[in-house]
Amino acid sequence: MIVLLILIPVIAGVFSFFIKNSKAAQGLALTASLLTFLTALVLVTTHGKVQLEMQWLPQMNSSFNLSMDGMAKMLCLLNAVSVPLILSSTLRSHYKSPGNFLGLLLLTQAGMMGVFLAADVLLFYFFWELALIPIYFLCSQYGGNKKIQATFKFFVYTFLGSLLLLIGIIYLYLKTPDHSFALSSFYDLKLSASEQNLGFWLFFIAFAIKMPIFPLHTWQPDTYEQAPAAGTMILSAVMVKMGLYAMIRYVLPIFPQAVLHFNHIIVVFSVIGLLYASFIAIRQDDLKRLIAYSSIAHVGLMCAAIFSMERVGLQGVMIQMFNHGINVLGLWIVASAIERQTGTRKLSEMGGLATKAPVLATLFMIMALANVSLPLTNSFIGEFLMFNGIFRFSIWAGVFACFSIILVAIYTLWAMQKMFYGKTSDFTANAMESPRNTQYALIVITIVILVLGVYPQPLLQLTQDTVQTVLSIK
Amino acid sequence: MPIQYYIALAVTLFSIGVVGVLIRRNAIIVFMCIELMLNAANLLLVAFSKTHTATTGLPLAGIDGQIFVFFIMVVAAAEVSVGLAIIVMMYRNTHSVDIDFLNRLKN
Amino acid sequence: MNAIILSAILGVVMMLCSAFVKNTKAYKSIALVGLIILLLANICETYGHEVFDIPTYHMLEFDRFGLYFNTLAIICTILFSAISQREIERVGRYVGEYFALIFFVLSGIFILSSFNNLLMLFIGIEIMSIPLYILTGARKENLKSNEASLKYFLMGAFSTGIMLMGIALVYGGTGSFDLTHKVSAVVAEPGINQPMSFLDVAGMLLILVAMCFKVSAAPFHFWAPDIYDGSPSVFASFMATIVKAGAFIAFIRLFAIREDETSILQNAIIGVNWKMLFSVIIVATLMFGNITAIFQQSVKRMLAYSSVAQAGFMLFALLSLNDTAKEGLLLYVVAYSLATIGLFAILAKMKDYTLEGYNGMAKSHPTLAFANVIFLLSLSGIPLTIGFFAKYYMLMAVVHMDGYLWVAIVGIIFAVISIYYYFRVIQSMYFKEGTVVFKYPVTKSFKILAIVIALLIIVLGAFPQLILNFLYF
Amino acid sequence: MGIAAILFWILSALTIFSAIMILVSKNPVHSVLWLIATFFAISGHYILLNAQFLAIVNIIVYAGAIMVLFLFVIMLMNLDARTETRKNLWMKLAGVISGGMLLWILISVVRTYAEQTKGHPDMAVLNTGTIGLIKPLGKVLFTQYALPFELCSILFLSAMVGAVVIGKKN
Amino acid sequence: MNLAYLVPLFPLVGFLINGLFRKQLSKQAVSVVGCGVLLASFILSLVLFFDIKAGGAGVRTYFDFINVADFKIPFAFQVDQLTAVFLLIITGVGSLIHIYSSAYMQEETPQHFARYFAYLNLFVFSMLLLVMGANFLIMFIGWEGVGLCSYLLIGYWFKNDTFNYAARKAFVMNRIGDLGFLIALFWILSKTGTLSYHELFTPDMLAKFSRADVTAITLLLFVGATGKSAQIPLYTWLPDAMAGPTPVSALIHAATMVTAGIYMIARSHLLYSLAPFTNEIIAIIGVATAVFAASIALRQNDIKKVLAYSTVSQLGYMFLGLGVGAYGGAVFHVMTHAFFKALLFLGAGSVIHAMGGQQDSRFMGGLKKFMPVTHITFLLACLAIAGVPPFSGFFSKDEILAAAYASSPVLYYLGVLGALFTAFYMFRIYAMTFLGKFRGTQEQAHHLHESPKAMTIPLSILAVLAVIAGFLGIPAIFAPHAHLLENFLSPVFSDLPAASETLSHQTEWMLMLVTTVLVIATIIWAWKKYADYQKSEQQETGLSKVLANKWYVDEIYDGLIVNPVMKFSNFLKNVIDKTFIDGIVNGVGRFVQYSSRQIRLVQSGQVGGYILMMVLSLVVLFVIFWNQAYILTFIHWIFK
Repeated sequence: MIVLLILIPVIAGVFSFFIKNSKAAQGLALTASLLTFLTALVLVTTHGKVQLEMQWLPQMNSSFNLSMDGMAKMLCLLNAVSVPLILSSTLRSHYKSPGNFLGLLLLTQAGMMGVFLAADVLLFYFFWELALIPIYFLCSQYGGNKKIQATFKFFVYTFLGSLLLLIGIIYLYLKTPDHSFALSSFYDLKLSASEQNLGFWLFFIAFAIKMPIFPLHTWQPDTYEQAPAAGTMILSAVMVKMGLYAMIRYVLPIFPQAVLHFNHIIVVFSVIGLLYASFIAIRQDDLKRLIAYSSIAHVGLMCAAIFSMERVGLQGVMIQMFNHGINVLGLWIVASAIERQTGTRKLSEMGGLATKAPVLATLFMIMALANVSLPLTNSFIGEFLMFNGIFRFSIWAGVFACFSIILVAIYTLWAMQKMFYGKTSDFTANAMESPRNTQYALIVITIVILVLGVYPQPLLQLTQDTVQTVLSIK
Repeated sequence: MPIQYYIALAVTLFSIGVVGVLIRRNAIIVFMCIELMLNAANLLLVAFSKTHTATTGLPLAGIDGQIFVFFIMVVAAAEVSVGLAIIVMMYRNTHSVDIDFLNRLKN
Repeated sequence: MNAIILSAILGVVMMLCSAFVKNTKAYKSIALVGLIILLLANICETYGHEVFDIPTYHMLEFDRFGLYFNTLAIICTILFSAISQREIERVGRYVGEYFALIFFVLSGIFILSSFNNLLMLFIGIEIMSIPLYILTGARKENLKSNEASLKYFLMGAFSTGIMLMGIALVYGGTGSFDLTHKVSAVVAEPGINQPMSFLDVAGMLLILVAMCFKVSAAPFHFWAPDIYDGSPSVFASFMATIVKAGAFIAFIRLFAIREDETSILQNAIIGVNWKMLFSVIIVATLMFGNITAIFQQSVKRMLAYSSVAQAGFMLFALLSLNDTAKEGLLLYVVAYSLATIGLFAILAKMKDYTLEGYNGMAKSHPTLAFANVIFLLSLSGIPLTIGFFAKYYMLMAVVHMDGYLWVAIVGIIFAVISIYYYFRVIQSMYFKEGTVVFKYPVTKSFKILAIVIALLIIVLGAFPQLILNFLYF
Repeated sequence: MGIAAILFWILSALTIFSAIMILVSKNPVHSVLWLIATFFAISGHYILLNAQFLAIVNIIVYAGAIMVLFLFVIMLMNLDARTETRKNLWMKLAGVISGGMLLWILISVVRTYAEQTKGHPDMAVLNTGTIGLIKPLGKVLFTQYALPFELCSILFLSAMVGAVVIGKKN
Repeated sequence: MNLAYLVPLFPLVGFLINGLFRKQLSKQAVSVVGCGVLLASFILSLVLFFDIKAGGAGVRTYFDFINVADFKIPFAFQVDQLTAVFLLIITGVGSLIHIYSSAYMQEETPQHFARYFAYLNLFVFSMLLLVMGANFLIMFIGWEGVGLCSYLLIGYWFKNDTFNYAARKAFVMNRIGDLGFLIALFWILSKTGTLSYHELFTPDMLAKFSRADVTAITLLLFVGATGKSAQIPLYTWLPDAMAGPTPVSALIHAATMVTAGIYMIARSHLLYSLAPFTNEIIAIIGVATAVFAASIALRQNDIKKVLAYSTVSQLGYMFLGLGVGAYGGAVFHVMTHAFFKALLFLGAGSVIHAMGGQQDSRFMGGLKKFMPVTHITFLLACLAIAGVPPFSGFFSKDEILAAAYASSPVLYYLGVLGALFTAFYMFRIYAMTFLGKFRGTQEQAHHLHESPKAMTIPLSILAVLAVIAGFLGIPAIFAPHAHLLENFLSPVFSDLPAASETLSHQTEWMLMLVTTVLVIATIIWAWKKYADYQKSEQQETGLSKVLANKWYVDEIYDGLIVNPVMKFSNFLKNVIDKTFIDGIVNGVGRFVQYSSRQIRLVQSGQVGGYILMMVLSLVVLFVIFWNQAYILTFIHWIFK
């Protein structure tokens, strides 16, 4: 059952390459993604760990080992939810050779599924890279004017990270007593302080680039700006979570001492990044870049909370991973809908859309509020817990991190005001209400935002076991 | 004769060969200097073969060195045939054997 | 032994064919059949069935590793000749001779994969090199081809000189050409950690330089780009892949057998080992190969530099010299050869070798573009291609040694840089508009072969065990 | 200093002198002749070392066959001092300096080696021994070294094929 | 008590109905729903009030909001006396304002009309959460919720960018306060692990705080309060918030939301009782705001601006009360203020309605005869706010001032000064609006009319309340059953230490007398001065200009905070991010390309050159090999 999560998108993706007809390709992709979603739903609701172990590379002691604990369940669900939403929201957009486009999208999904599910480090690395390739092609083929350079920067950046990760993995693999890639034997490693420090940085940089954390972030705004709508969505809604996921799954349990040794500096950097990105977002005129920096800020917060090593903070990160994915997905859907309607991404050229597209305005308002993590939206719980964790870790870090809530309000509302309020401009004068499919996707997101904002307990409970495991190893 | 002298002589010849390769432009002479390098190696091998006979005291101890020299000569002959053929082919096309003009392929 | 002699015989057969068979189309079929026979003979030998039983006096030692390497080399050659047969025919009139020379080269490679004596190393290298000088110059009216041939010859001969000097010095230091049976002339008392004599050290250094030249390791790589660029694409492909692999096997073999002496060199005056030297060479090779490749506009020349860069990775095996390294080298040979053969095969069909020539290939020839992508991904070491496992083994071999992690890190930095030029081709093919002009017709069977190689890369990328298992069973 | 030693020094001086003359001669034909002279001097060394067979082979094969081939090619191309181009001074200087550095390095190897073996230096025995004669050499060559000997035939075959491919007019 | 959850639920339902079906519902339906849910809430609140009066206070837990191992925050309501009072104010005044709005907003299209009511209902819901929450987190939910609704309603007319700007300013300013609030919550959590009042406000838990903790927490909470309740230094949003529809100003920016800070401090009075330093700060800030805002109001002409500054000023009094420990007095003032300020705003709204949107009192005048009901009720409210006995403001303000006097006479004197200012500006604006001759355009004069019933009835009700509400807190010197409200609230505040010194009756009489006399004198002066106001083109100078420009506080803030932040952001965006960090990243790429161009020159094509390189490399390799011990040390040093 668990392997279906990977298999369905792979098969559908490969098939989709051979379909020329746009409608048929969309139908196939949508069906496949819904099937994946159903599978994910069934798996998420089953109790306890779901596992699968198959032989793969016996000589290397690496097996095709998938396992699903709380965190994996949650992220798989996110992944499985995102793709149908993305598909349905971009249903009307016209791409040349849609079969390829959708195929790449589905392959990306499969790769990310694998990342979340892998319980074998080599397998994890495999999927980690595999998720990268289709998204690279997707973004370089269908993006904006500077797509090739921007995407390539992204690719090189992450590839550098993943190769460092590879060295780290090999390094640890050779330290395991039985030379095994099983996650459990990595957990059982007894490493000396210097080994931990080395391994820690090798792993950390790889994940930090993916997340991305402050000085390593510059690929992100460019890529988000240039990538096609669906690419951006999948990148920021799910792929960014890969870094966070891996940080929790690998860095914290494997290098506990190194984490305790370095977490001060990392928290400081994350908080700097959080404020830094927020400040930059204030002056962004490009809607996509604004969302990108906002996303960097949120991720910085999550990273800080991870490295606070506080139970509460980690729990916050857990649900925030899901929530941020959902919210940012919503923001991107709106952004792309607006871009399609008005042909511009510049905030200074928009205005007055609330009269033209009241439904979109209302829905975006809710997304925006979730972005500023207003209580009773989903991200409030996460941020509250995370701030709390950071605060327990260090009062000053907590205080500075909290400053972001002011900044996020400034830029989010600024964007809201510039887009929807005021008078219409030349660009927005002929704008219309967003199409139905976009609205449906947004409504689903809105419902998730509100429901989880009021009753986050299911998600919290789902991920409790992971937090328990991660912290108990310390 | 102490072997050092022979080694010194051989490496000197070898270096002269190398210098020749470096400072001459005529492909044939460059090739000749390479032959000189080979001969330096030959001389050294023979000298060593005699040393080994002396140190080990066995009657046939150093003979492999001399056999090797023989093989070097054989191979050198084959190499020369091919090399000269190539040089001639080049000359036929460009009417020059100047290696400094070989710069169509670069960067 | 089977393979060496049989390939020599096959070479003669091809020679005779060119004299007696008038139909040039038949040559390639004969060659393919010959190669398959060669393969079978080699496999027979691997499992203990020797056809030719000749006393070698320990000059050749056939071990599993060497024989298996032969098998892989033959398989690669089969793929090579299958996919590039038409281009070989187009090089010049002497098709039979070309195949004969290829067989002779193979026989040299087989000697190199089993030598145990410096004499055999020398002869093997020469047997391998001399036919290549000719193949390089096969396009006789082409000035570039001539130039490449002469350059290659002069430099090759020079490196032979250096190697011979090295062998002479080693002989002076050890008193023997045998790699395994050493009678030291310098230090009378035999001991476990017997230090090398200085003559030996200097000699090994010179041999190292000559071998570096053969595998195109920096700073002795300068010939490679020019020669690959100047020679006919098919032969460049052969030289850059199978021949280079053969040189590598010789290199590894030489130092693996002498490892005990070279690695624990506890001399009073020279207190450190060879690894340092290897590291320097590796870093230099990676640097020259990768950084120079970035600027190339011609894909062919880029591939030449890439072959230098890949040699840098293969040298990791030399640095570590453990079992992982050997397995890795096999994988690397396969990965690198498959990908490069494929790339060169498609390149050879094209009119314009520059990057612009590739523009828009995804539109006009999606299958070939897809195959190219797989080849390039494999070269850059992306998972699910065999190239990943090749790099992975190499890195693992180096990480396994204490104190050389930095080499691995330098290696991956250059691997990232290599992405730049490999992906430029992908970008040309997929993201840029243009029309691809082929000089020679692209047949269906050619496409199928390209796809087969690409799929092979993927399958092996998922299950590298398919290769390695044969090393042990 | 015995007669052998005196001969050694004279031959060495001759070898090096004629080797240098190869480089400095402007006329390629002169270079060839100086090279032949060098080979003769080296053959003298061989005789001094009691490697008579090699001495003869050296003269026959190298000085006789190979060098004649060279001479032949040079004459075929009609190369003489007038057609001979010279590298510029800097390149020459660079060549000499790097060659000198190589020499220096290799000599330093010799010196270290000499230090290492101080007290009991290895001697190349002059004028004695029978290993250089045809009989023992032949025996070894056709027993122990039969395999490489045979393999050399491959080399020759390929050289032959090569010469044909390259040399034949289209 | 069992029905407590229904109180906020009704407005929520109203919000959902009005919000989701805004296209389908007619205006009547919308106003029925909007007002109906509020009335229902009000009735329930009344029921609750009596329930509590009978001793039914308690906590109801509904579900686990956040439950993570050792970290539990339930979704729970706590209803006690304090809550009950606020419930009544919110739902009561809220209902009246809803009714008023249904007439006031008639000119809007149905869709926007529904949007208005949805926002308003949402606001009431949030406010109810704020006061009913059984822990700080629920309070925070409401706290942010009301901020949001305030934002939405200020920017209700979203086509006007100035209004949007004001809305955003309000939200951001509130957020600054929320930051303090939030940090305080984290502080509390990290010390005690709970946010529930009934767990937190126990001696055991409170003992976990050190003195520094308490001071920090209380100060931070107070920062939150300054944001929400518009105190120095975060008050500037409130005057700008007048951009919203006038009923909104009445409900949110006068009667309810802005008193959230007072509620919060009153709720956590036990903490504050442990932090005397904070109390001093609160008192000082309170009185400073009271005087400062009042001084600005002296020279404002916009009728709503005057009322806004007046609100700020009155809130300052409440904080003064809190600071000096008169929690009952503060709550009392909240209540009376809610009545009279809502009345004032609604009256102003009525005037503006009649004037067709004109808010500048310089262009009004003489409206007395056109709008009798509005006039009367406005006058009553003015008397109430000015503190003329026996109107409600008198009693509540007096109670605070008396407590201030007991604490420190300086606070008292300043308080009285503020009261005099209040009297002056209120009657100035009253006089300018209702007395004298009409100074508007001809067209406006034609349209002048009394407002419809739906507006005047709430006015009347509020006027009655403004007049009589004071008797709920009548001091002991007047009546036997004094301090009704405080007695009712006493269970909440009973755990406070008794006031150290109480004023003697004599002093109290004297203080009252002095204040009353001064206030009446001021009123007469203002009446005289502005009864026959004429427009003059004369530029204002000196202090009066400074006052008219609000002490230039907005400009100072812009110069000191907003612009530097924007500049800093630009700097980060352009210099640090684009040039520096991205520059480094791209620079690495460019460097590689550059070195590629250079290194490839080595590949000269000359065989001689290649061989030269080989020989040199050979030499270098030898040298390296011979000296590698040093090199290795160097490399290890680099990679260590």
